[in-house]
Amino acid sequence: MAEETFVLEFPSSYKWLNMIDLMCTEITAGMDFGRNALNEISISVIEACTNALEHGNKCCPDRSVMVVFRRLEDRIVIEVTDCGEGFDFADYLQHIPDPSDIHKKRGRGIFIMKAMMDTLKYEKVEKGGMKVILKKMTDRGGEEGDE
Amino acid sequence: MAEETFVLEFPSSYKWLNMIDLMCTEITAGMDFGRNALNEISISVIEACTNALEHGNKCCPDRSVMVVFRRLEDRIVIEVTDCGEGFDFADYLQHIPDPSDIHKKRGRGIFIMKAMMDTLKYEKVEKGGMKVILKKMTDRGGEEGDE
Amino acid sequence: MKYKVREDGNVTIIDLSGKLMGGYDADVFRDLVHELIEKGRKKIVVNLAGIKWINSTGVGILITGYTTLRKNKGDLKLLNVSKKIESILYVTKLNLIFECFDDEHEATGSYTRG
Amino acid sequence: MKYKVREDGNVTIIDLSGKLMGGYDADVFRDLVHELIEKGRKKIVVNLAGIKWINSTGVGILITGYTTLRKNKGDLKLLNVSKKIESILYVTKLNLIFECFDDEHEATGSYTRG
Ligand SMILES: Nc1ncnc2c1ncn2[C@@H]1O[C@H](COP(=O)(O)OP(=O)(O)O)[C@@H](O)[C@H]1O
Ligand SMILES: Nc1ncnc2c1ncn2[C@@H]1O[C@H](COP(=O)(O)OP(=O)(O)O)[C@@H](O)[C@H]1O
Repeated sequence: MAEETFVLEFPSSYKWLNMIDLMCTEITAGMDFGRNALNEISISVIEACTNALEHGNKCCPDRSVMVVFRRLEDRIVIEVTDCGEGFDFADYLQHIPDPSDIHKKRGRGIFIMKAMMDTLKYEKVEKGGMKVILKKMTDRGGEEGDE
Repeated sequence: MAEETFVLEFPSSYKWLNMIDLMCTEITAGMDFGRNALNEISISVIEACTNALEHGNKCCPDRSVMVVFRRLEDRIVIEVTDCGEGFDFADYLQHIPDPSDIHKKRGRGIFIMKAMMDTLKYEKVEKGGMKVILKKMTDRGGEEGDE
Repeated sequence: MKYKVREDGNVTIIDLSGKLMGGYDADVFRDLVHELIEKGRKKIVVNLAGIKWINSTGVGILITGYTTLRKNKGDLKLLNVSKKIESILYVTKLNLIFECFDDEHEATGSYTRG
Repeated sequence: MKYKVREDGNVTIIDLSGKLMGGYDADVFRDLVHELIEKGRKKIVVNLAGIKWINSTGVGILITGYTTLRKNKGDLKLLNVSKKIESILYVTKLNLIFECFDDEHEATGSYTRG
């Protein structure tokens, strides 16, 4: 089976995150993922979309978040793009704060995505915003040939 | 509240229709539609997508169907675009076959959309495919100012 | 679409589940109806309780089953029609064709009474 | 997020429902915790059974409630943690902080025993 691609654009409001969750569940259904892995994908997509609409698009309802799902035999790849200013991800990824620090209200999203997915990558898009690329191999897909 | 726009592209397979249904339900939730109207919108979107993937894209999985939802205060507008050859909709719309004819297996989709939505319009898109535009006014929106 | 076939006296109940729509489902349902007719089981109740959803093509599958059975002196009645299916039947006026029931005993009973 | 507050002896149960995430929910939950502390009700069980979903910000809301209560000699324990929430707590090691229960009596009982 070739790649199956899904594109979704939605306005920057928290209230649509449930829809992303439902969509993610439908797309990953039937893939070679266990129940835990499916949860991890869905949690990560929500974290990525939350960051995109919140930090990227500043919750501005006429800016939209774009999510691309690429469903392949051996993996799922998810790209979430916003139209914000971007941030210094290289620096951040090197110094991700301790997520178990109980005095921090926030700052666990990127850590969670990194822990739950096989690959987490950031890119700056031409128009200025961020694109985060998440990848997870299926149980059959194994760990090989990444990056 | 301004217009909220959602775009979805998905591969031409029946198995994704349930996802469209869920998405449609999430988007129309909280609008001024009764339970019947919500059902009618969801049925019509499914009919439009079925035609797009089946007659338009000939179920070819690397052709995608594009669905745009425009959520406004007083109405929902849904556009479904395929990349097929199109058809003679003007002629068809003038001679829609009797849907109660029990000897017909098929041919009820367009009738249903027309009966359930306030407006049904077809357009040919540049690249060749069809775009069907469905509109339904909310209970508050009333019937005025159509077309 | 998935199905299970049960018998209640001389009435046959087909429990459908999943999605009922064109293509493959049409062939499966047609073959099933023909098989039942050959076995002489022509009093059919189609239970739609497990149908997650249906489109106009799915309704077409049911109407084709109906006409086949009627030609063979049988009948096809519907059980547990959801609001969505009901509104498709209603606008297409196929509600005037199908006998619909909410209760299985009433559905099967309608055959023995008839 | 919606909530209901119930009392079982000197333990207060907060039934949360809907979506637990940043912004508004954080303010609502913080105010609720402060209100309960002022009333002297510092033994809290947060029932997450009705939470449709949560993200890392939602977990942050709970941890802020926890630290506030601990500073005030109270505690916050979790009831009915779904698999999804559990895996967020697990990767962030916050499972080591929160006491989690599947049974309401055990959750409230853990306070009277302690
Ligand atoms: N799409 C984005 N655009 C701009 N900044 C971002 C984006 N995603 C993450 N960030 C920055 O990275 C920080 C850490 O993100 P994260 O770990 O998800 O925690 P949180 O969102 O709770 O702050 C954010 O506070 C923000 O400054
Ligand atoms: N998007 C489309 N592209 C090409 N042809 C179409 C499209 N939509 C509808 N049609 C044509 O219109 C006919 C009637 O459609 P419809 O009323 O939905 O019934 P059915 O799909 O069951 O045939 C179809 O059989 C097809 O020939």
